[in-house]
Amino acid sequence: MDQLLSLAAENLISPIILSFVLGLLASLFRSDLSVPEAAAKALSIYLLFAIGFKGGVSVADHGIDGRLGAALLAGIILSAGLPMVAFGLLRVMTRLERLDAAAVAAHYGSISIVTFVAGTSVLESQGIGSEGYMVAVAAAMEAPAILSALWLVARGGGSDARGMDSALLREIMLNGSIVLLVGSFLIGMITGPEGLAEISSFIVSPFKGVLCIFLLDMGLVAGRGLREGSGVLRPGVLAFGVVMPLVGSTIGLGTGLLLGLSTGGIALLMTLSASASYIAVPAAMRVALPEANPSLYLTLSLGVTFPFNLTLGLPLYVAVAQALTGG
Amino acid sequence: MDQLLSLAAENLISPIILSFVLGLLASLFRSDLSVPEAAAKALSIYLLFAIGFKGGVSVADHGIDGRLGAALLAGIILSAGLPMVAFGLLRVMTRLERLDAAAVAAHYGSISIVTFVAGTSVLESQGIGSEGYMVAVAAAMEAPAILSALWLVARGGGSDARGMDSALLREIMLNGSIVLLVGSFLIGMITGPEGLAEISSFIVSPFKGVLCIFLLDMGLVAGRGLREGSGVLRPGVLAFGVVMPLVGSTIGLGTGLLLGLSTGGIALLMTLSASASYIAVPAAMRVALPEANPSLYLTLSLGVTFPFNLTLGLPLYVAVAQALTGG
Amino acid sequence: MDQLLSLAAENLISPIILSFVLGLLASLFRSDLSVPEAAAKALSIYLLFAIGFKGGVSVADHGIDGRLGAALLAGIILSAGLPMVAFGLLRVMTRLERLDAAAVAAHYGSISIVTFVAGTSVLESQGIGSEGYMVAVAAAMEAPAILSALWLVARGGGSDARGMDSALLREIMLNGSIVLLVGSFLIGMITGPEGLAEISSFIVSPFKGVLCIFLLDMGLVAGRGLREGSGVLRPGVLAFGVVMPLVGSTIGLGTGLLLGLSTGGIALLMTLSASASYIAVPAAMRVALPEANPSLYLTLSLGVTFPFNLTLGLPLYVAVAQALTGG
Amino acid sequence: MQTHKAKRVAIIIEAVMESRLTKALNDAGVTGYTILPVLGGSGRSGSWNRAGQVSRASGMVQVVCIIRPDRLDKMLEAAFAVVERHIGVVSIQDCEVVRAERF
Amino acid sequence: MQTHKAKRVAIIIEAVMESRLTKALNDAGVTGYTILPVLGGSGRSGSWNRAGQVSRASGMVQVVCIIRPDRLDKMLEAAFAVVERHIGVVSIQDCEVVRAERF
Amino acid sequence: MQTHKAKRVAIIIEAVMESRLTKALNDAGVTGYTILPVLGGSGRSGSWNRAGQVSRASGMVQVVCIIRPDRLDKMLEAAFAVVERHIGVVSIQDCEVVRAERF
Ligand SMILES: Nc1ncnc2c1ncn2[C@@H]1O[C@H](COP(=O)(O)O)[C@@H](O)[C@H]1O
Ligand SMILES: Nc1ncnc2c1ncn2[C@@H]1O[C@H](COP(=O)(O)O)[C@@H](O)[C@H]1O
Ligand SMILES: Nc1ncnc2c1ncn2[C@@H]1O[C@H](COP(=O)(O)O)[C@@H](O)[C@H]1O
Ligand code: NA
Ligand code: NA
Ligand code: NA
Repeated sequence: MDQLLSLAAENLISPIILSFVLGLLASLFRSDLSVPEAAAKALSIYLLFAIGFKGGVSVADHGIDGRLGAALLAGIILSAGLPMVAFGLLRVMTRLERLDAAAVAAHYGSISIVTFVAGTSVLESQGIGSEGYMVAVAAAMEAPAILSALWLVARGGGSDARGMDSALLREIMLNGSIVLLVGSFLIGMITGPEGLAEISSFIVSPFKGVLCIFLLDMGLVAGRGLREGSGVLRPGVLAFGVVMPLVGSTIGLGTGLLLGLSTGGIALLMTLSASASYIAVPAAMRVALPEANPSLYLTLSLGVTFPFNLTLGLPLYVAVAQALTGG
Repeated sequence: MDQLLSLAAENLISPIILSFVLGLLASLFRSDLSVPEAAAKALSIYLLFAIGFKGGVSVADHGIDGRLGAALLAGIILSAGLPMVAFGLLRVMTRLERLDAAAVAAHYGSISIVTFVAGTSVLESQGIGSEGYMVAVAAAMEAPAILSALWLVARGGGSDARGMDSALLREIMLNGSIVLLVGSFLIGMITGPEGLAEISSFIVSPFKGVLCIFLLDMGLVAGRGLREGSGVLRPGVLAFGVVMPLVGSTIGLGTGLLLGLSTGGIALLMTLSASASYIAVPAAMRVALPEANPSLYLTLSLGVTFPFNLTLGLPLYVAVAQALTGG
Repeated sequence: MDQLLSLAAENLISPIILSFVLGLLASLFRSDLSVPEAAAKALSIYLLFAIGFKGGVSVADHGIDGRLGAALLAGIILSAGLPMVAFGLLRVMTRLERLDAAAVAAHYGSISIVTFVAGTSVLESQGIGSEGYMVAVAAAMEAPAILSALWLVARGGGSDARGMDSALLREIMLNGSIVLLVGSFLIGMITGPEGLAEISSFIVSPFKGVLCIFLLDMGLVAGRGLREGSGVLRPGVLAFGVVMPLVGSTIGLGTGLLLGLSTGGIALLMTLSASASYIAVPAAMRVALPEANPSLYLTLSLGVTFPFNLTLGLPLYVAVAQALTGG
Repeated sequence: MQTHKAKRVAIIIEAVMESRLTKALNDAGVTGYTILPVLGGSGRSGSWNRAGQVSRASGMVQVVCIIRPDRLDKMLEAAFAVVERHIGVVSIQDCEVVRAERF
Repeated sequence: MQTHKAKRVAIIIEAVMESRLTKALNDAGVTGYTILPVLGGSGRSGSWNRAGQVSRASGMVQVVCIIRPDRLDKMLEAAFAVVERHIGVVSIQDCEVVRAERF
Repeated sequence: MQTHKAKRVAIIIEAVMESRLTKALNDAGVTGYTILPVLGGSGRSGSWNRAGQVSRASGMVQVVCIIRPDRLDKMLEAAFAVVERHIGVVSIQDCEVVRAERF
């Protein structure tokens, strides 16, 4: 417990988290500080490329672990299954209609890659290693949750869902972040440590600093989301935004133990299960479930769960993973 | 004198200044070279974050100097007082009307953070240290000048000033660059040298190179300003753009000696006093004094005083500070 | 031959080329992955600044080679002459009309600076040096080809060419990339190795990584070009896009041997001669020859010749240069 | 200068729907349109602005289409099939064009 | 398709005044509008373009507002109170909309 | 509010031609116009979008010009001399402005 608290404290005073808090406060106090959209998108391309590449190099370095296939499959099952859990919780904890509940549930089955990136950087600063292929697991977890949510809506019998067409399916499977993550993972695997040596002063050394600026922007956006969307956050909904990551990470923990992952791998799988999408899934929901309320799922995922995971969740998941694996 | 000249020469052939000159020439010769707005804004966020953070770390490192409070107060008084001096000079040297003169005066009480950044980089390359909290002084000097200018207009009895309302006051105090500068200063103070170690390959090593590209863009913008606004630069106005930084830096020098700052600190306070705002103040003037001529104050501040300070002013201020402190 | 193959293989599995391939595949499969326009432009400013600066420093370091003047002149003649060769080839190999053939020819006389940058990075990773002033030669080769193409059209007697007016001439000569390349070359020459030391952790260490992201974007753009413009690629036209770089590089090879350039210098001159413009020349063609079909020249230059040079051309040119100079 | 009557239809729609709208327009034989960026706005579904978006995904765009009056109805129907259940606004104006054969 | 008459008001105004204008519109009961970016322009106060700006601060934006004809005057008054002393242009056009109840 | 009749001319044109067009407008005595960004479009010369461009060079912009009706013809002639051989679209609409003396 003491260790957990000091870990949390250490995490909270890192430049990365403080940059996020700065952004959050700036927008809650309605400062006009803002990061241009193009710059934010460029930063996210950098982060995806770097994290994917490093994951691939690590796989090239340590050889493909026999558990890679199992881990990918587990990720897909988690992503497809967590929305059912989330949907159940939402029906119990909130008065959301089926459509809105399903849309929210989709976000919690899928993942937030930035939370994942922040998790790797917490592990790294504590010298805890993890499986390089967790990046591929992250990619695998992006999409299945969307299908589950659409199935939840369809099962409800409403004609509300525009449903899935082949164009949407292609958009989801080939959305930019999946392609970039998987692509750079493969490049890292192919070029290996030599490739990394060539570009490490671009993708390794400045990584944490870039993450600071990116999280500053995330804080600004989350704060704006909270300011404008706070009306939708009735107590039950708000509570869900904190309870669900705890539930999700527990399920992730069990899965990680089953798979026999390393301490770091388990912490990351917990992080992925706990995190909620705020890019790929909202876009898909606008197309497939246009009647669902976007400010509900965006505020919840970005304004509540993301900050929770970043500040309190990450150190918790790492500590629990360490305690249970003795790592 | 010899030392001054060689210092100026050295300053003039640094990549930083030459990049500015390249931008200036490119736009004077009407090349279509341009830095995208989003990229320029991203670069300025980087510079503000880095300079604030490093200032905070330096304070964390050396402990808070007893003079911090006094220096902040002095900064506020300088920012509020310099517009009076500028206004007096303008009434003597030019035929500007009260409204335009007050608007111009506001710019010279406030500061240009890029000039400050360039100043720190000149100090650094000569191995001269300075108080880390000068960054906070810079932030403190951004806004008071605006209030002074509005008071000058109101005193004139015209109904020209829309004046200050609470929305404008909040916008000025919470404008993006103040918030980012103060915020990253605090983050630097909290995380200290350890925090710096984590992100120094992002905010320290590439700093000068980024500054080159940023100043290239500043040169392009200044050149365009000169090309389009040169019509407003009657001889008296032009002379003011060079005389005022000399007057301002002298007042800054006196204040710095009074405060007992280090050689570097004095040079930076001179730089701040000499520099003129071209972001925060113009925006505030458009809201509060819409009838004042924007191309007058922008051309003067950006097209005349900024280049003057960057090329000739900085080495002068450093040399004078060294001569008077024996530093 | 063996050496050539292994060189090609090594080139093909570098992170740089694989990033390009990733972009190409992503857009061929219609992923929505995209690099914001502002970010892509910022990256290209970085690359031009870095490559120009390093070229200038290298000249400052090794002294101006007596061959500089001759090399510049040769570059101008190549740029002016290659369009004649290209035009002749096009009339033989394709059924393009004079106007379209001339417009395409202009692109092949001029150069692609990104291909040049990729060439320098291949040389570097093989430890082959080259003349720093090749950057200046690249700049000199940008524009003359445009004049040749307009002359080809005018000679045809059609009234189709709007022709060259002084505004267009100024735009071509002072276009952003020429100004930035030449300007940073001069800054590098003036500030020399000391200047480089100041900013090398910005322009040297992360260079290859930045190039990866930039080529990812180039791949995306080339792929989109291919997808939308593939209709214009009749077999003859397509063949021209591969034959012309081979012809051009051979002429560049001869010129380089005549000039007595180093192995690396010859490889770069071959690369310049083989490469086709896709920024400066298309813009000029839209103004001067608006009736020529833009999707023809853009698809050919960006979708065919650029990928060819990047993947197969570069290792070939380097190997040939090595073989013939014993380098 | 000789001008001809035409209609100018402006559709403000979520960016995620852009490709579906232009596909529907193409399918209805409308091959001329222009897409303009939108910075922000306000409507029944609240206000938003680009700075508040995590990614472009949830922003909006404006699709402007100049069309011969007699083809208006077919175009509106095609557009509405896409826009109907989404937030967005469709407005129609008279305009004149110079080269009528192009529309 | 059944359409209804409406007015389309376009206001080109300095970006620093954007939030003040939209606040005034909201206060006057106008809650539907769209904000478009502006790259540059020219008028009595000279010409400018985005590339010539140090920051967004001194750029301009266009606020477009579709409104029922009977609410036009009230809206124009609210807008003018803000725009009056600033550089900028207000233009009004007829237009038609499909779902009248929204405006 | 008292308004005056005017014309609103919108010209969609290649970005490389922008400075030539505004120069021609200035030469014809038209000093008021606004330039709007364009993200993409489709026409007889095919479809394009900004993401598919290597550089801004080959993109398009929209030049909007509000003008007194009696000055329309002169303006259109000046514009056409530039636009004629280039891809692009010119449309003209009625509009009303408040301060007529400005146009
Ligand atoms: N009356 C209006 N005038 C102009 N734009 C509008 C209007 N109403 C809605 N919009 C635009 O359409 C978007 C969605 O509107 P709504 O579906 O009403 O939320 C808004 O964010 C605005 O950009
Ligand atoms: N006649 C006009 N047509 C279109 N836009 C205009 C016109 N006059 C002014 N503008 C726009 O309004 C801005 C300010 O105009 P002004 O207040 O006349 O300087 C200009 O920069 C243009 O963007
Ligand atoms: N009917 C139309 N409505 C709106 N914009 C159009 C139309 N036709 C063409 N455009 C625009 O003008 C550009 C060039 O058109 P075109 O010359 O027909 O290829 C297109 O890319 C569109 O942006
Ligand atoms: Na999850
Ligand atoms: Na000052
Ligand atoms: Na060439």
